[in-house]
Amino acid sequence: KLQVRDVVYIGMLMALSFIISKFNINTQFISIRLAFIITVIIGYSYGPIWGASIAGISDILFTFINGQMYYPGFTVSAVLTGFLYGLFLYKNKEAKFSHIVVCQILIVVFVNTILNTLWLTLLYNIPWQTIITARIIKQLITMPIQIAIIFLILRSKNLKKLLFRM
Amino acid sequence: MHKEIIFKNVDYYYQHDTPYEYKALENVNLNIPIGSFTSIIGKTGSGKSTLVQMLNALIKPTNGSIEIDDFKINSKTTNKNLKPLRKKVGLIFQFPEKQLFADSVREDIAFGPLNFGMDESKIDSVVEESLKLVQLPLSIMNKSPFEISGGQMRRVAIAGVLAMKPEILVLDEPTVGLDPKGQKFIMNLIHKLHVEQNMTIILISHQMDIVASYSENVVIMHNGKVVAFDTAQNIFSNESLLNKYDLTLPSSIKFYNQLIANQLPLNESVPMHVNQLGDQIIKMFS
Amino acid sequence: IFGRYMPGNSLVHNLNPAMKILISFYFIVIVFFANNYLTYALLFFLCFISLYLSKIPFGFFLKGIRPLILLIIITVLLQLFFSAGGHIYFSFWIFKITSLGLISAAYIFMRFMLIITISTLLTLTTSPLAISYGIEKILSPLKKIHCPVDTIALMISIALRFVPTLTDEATSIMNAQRSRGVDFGNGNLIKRIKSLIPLLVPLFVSAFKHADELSVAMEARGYSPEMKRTKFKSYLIGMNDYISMMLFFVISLMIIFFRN
Amino acid sequence: MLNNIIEVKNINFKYNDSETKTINNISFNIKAGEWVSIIGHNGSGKSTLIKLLDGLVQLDSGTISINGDEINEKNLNKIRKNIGLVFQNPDNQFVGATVEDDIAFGLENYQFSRDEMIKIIDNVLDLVDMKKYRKHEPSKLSGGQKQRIALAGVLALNPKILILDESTSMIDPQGRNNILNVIDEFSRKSNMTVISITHDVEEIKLSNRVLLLSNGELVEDTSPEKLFENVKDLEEYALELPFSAQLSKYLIKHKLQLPNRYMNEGELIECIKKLYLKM
Repeated sequence: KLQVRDVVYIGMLMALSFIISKFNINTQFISIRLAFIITVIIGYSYGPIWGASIAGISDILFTFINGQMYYPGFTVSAVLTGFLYGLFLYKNKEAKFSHIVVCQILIVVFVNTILNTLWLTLLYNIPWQTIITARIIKQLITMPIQIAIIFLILRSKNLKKLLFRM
Repeated sequence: MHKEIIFKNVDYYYQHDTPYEYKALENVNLNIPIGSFTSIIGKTGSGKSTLVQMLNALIKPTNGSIEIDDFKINSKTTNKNLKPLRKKVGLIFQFPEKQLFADSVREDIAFGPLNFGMDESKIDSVVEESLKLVQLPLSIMNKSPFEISGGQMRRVAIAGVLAMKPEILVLDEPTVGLDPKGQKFIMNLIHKLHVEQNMTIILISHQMDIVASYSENVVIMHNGKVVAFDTAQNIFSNESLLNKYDLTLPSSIKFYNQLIANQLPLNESVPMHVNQLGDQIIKMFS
Repeated sequence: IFGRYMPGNSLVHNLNPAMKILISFYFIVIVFFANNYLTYALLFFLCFISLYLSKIPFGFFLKGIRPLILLIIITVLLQLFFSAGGHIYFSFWIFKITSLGLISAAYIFMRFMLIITISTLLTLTTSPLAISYGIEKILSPLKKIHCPVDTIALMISIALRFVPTLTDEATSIMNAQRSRGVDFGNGNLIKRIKSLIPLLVPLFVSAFKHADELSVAMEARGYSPEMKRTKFKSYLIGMNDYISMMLFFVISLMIIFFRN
Repeated sequence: MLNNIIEVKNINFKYNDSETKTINNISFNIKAGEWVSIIGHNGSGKSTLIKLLDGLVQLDSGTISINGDEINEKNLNKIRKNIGLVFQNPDNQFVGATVEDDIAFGLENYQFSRDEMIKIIDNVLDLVDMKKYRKHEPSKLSGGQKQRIALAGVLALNPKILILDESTSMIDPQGRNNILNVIDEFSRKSNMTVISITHDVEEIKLSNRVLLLSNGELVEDTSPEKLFENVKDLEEYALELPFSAQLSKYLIKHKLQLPNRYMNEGELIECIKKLYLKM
């Protein structure tokens, strides 16, 4: 079902996710990770299965290549995020605002808040109570920004022409 | 006020202080006169691009300094307050069309001037002026820069730099990948800017015919060092120097040398382009 | 330089990459089973042997983990101040250093060091290419359920092949926009996001242009995603692989046995 | 009598989003072992034409036969094995993460065994003089070197036809000469047909024949010498006159009694010399 072009595109998007993660915005209070844009694009273009697989593989591959500390829990989170973006956004031409919001809320609640907090408590051996408030506040700030970015990408004619060539 | 761009004992190391350290420039001393047309030649990897990027403090010398007017760039130069320098020195990179990003051609050309604090009210006239310089129709202004042809994209990108009204224009292989007509157009444009606006031109090129026809001075770089700096006439008269650094002669001089080898009495200085050679031949017959 | 691979010809370098990745995974999991000094000591023993056999200079290794030091310090401090219990050594405002806090800080420090050491060792001794080969091998049983493993492997190798190219391009686009007056990494949040547009748009455009042309070139070279292909790359599984696997397995059994 | 390795009969092609035909009723034959240059300005249909020859886009009407086989959906694999394509941008055809992986890519597609691959890779790396770069990554090579690897990658399959799509336009002069020499030698030795899209007169001078395209039509089918002599507005076809032609044009304009035909550099020198001795 995949054309040669799709194979190359997905490979190229993986490379892009590696590159743009170098331009993450880190301010004193929050950091915005840009690579989710790639997960959105893959989810939109190729659906939940590809979204989940590529997100998981990228996580493992790039963590090892960068020599960061590898923890399998975060791979699970990445897979789930990729799956959810694919599920909600796959070929979703209208890109309804409500779809994007529901999708992002699910990701924020289940993946970023519940799962990732769980991984952190396991990894750092600290009670979840100590970090949960800070994490929720951080999510509340980044969520609208992420929603805005997804909305912009899926709705701007020019950006869509540039980002989605399939 | 200096009349020259001065490189003083400039060294540059990539990845300084790491196991991958590698020396890209070594003890470069160079005085490029303001108002001149200077070309830099040398093999791939000789340090040409590194050298010109320093003119905009995009990379800073590991040792030594560069002076342009009142600006002094050395290893301690911070990224603050570079805007006046970057406005003064316009850089046109290889394949400049790669820098296009805006929704419309107009917006893209206006991007630089706006960043340098130009008045909104003046923007329209500046954009129009730049488009005229690169001979594109004004109707192109509202098109997306991604919907025009490759040659037009390159011209729009160049217009985007010219719109900043630089006093010094630095070009890294501006004609690569264009057909001969497109190449001639770009070179004539640069020549015109040099002659009519007295713009200082610093050009990196592999094409010896172009270098010989247009430049006043030539710099030869080899393994990160400046190995020769002289007038174009003197550089191209010195065949052994060019051979030493694997550089070819311009066609006009190659042909001239063949005529000399055939004992034809062309006793003047080496011709820098075809018309000069033609004139010499005609003179020989008169 | 992309990634932090350090070329070499040691026993660890020459292990089969798939095996090396699996062993690292396995190691990270067993780290979580350690819960007393003896079990930690066993794991450190394993790490030191691997490090020694890799012939990576210790200084270089330390440089490799330098970026992670801040993370370690924060974690240790968190432990120190927030896991209360036992004897109180020191107290100031809401901070208390307790005996239990000290112990759990020590454990967490060791856990981190272990995971970091093994991840770093994997990175330093395995080229990105070998890592992608390893992942492909690990996934290959999935072929039985019609998962297109070969296609995924090709995607990964295209990704790795283009990371350096796109990195160079990102640098040159940034330089071009800087000379047009962009200040990257300055100003408030909105300004920063905005300053990324002149970088990201050209980067994507260029990446997709590469992709379009590359896909034509690949088709011209006879590629199609569904076809059968032979393989040029090959890594054997040798005696050393079996021995290291056994070593890790035995130590993990000992850990299960000695943990509280 | 040589066989026609390529036969193109009345082909037409139009892109979906375009209003005019990109290829308008073109016919020509190419004999085995010929070196043919295709020239024309941007958008004249050159690149589309070679994509059609390799079956990378499908014809609207007409037929193309490669080595006796008419291109259809079923024999694409066979057709493509006969044709090696080298494109303009060396970065956009490098698939493998190292030099040897890249050359292996094509071989893997045609299911060569690992042992065969090792032998072939050795040979072609020798051919393009890149043996010591075997394990290098593309990002550490110059444009010219990458292009040599691209060439090695297609020569590895021993194609009957080599197509160059402005393959030398983005690399420096030394790199260009290097590549052209390799191709010249290889094509003579193995009677390989070469088709090259180019703006470069030096490259055109290497060919036996020039096809000139304009707006999707084949407007000239001639020799390089005749091209430089007869075609008035070469610049319109994105070409520059060879240096000797530029010079003689200038000399004739200034009333020097030179014959009004194309001469290469040697001929022009002889001519000027004779003229001078007569004086």
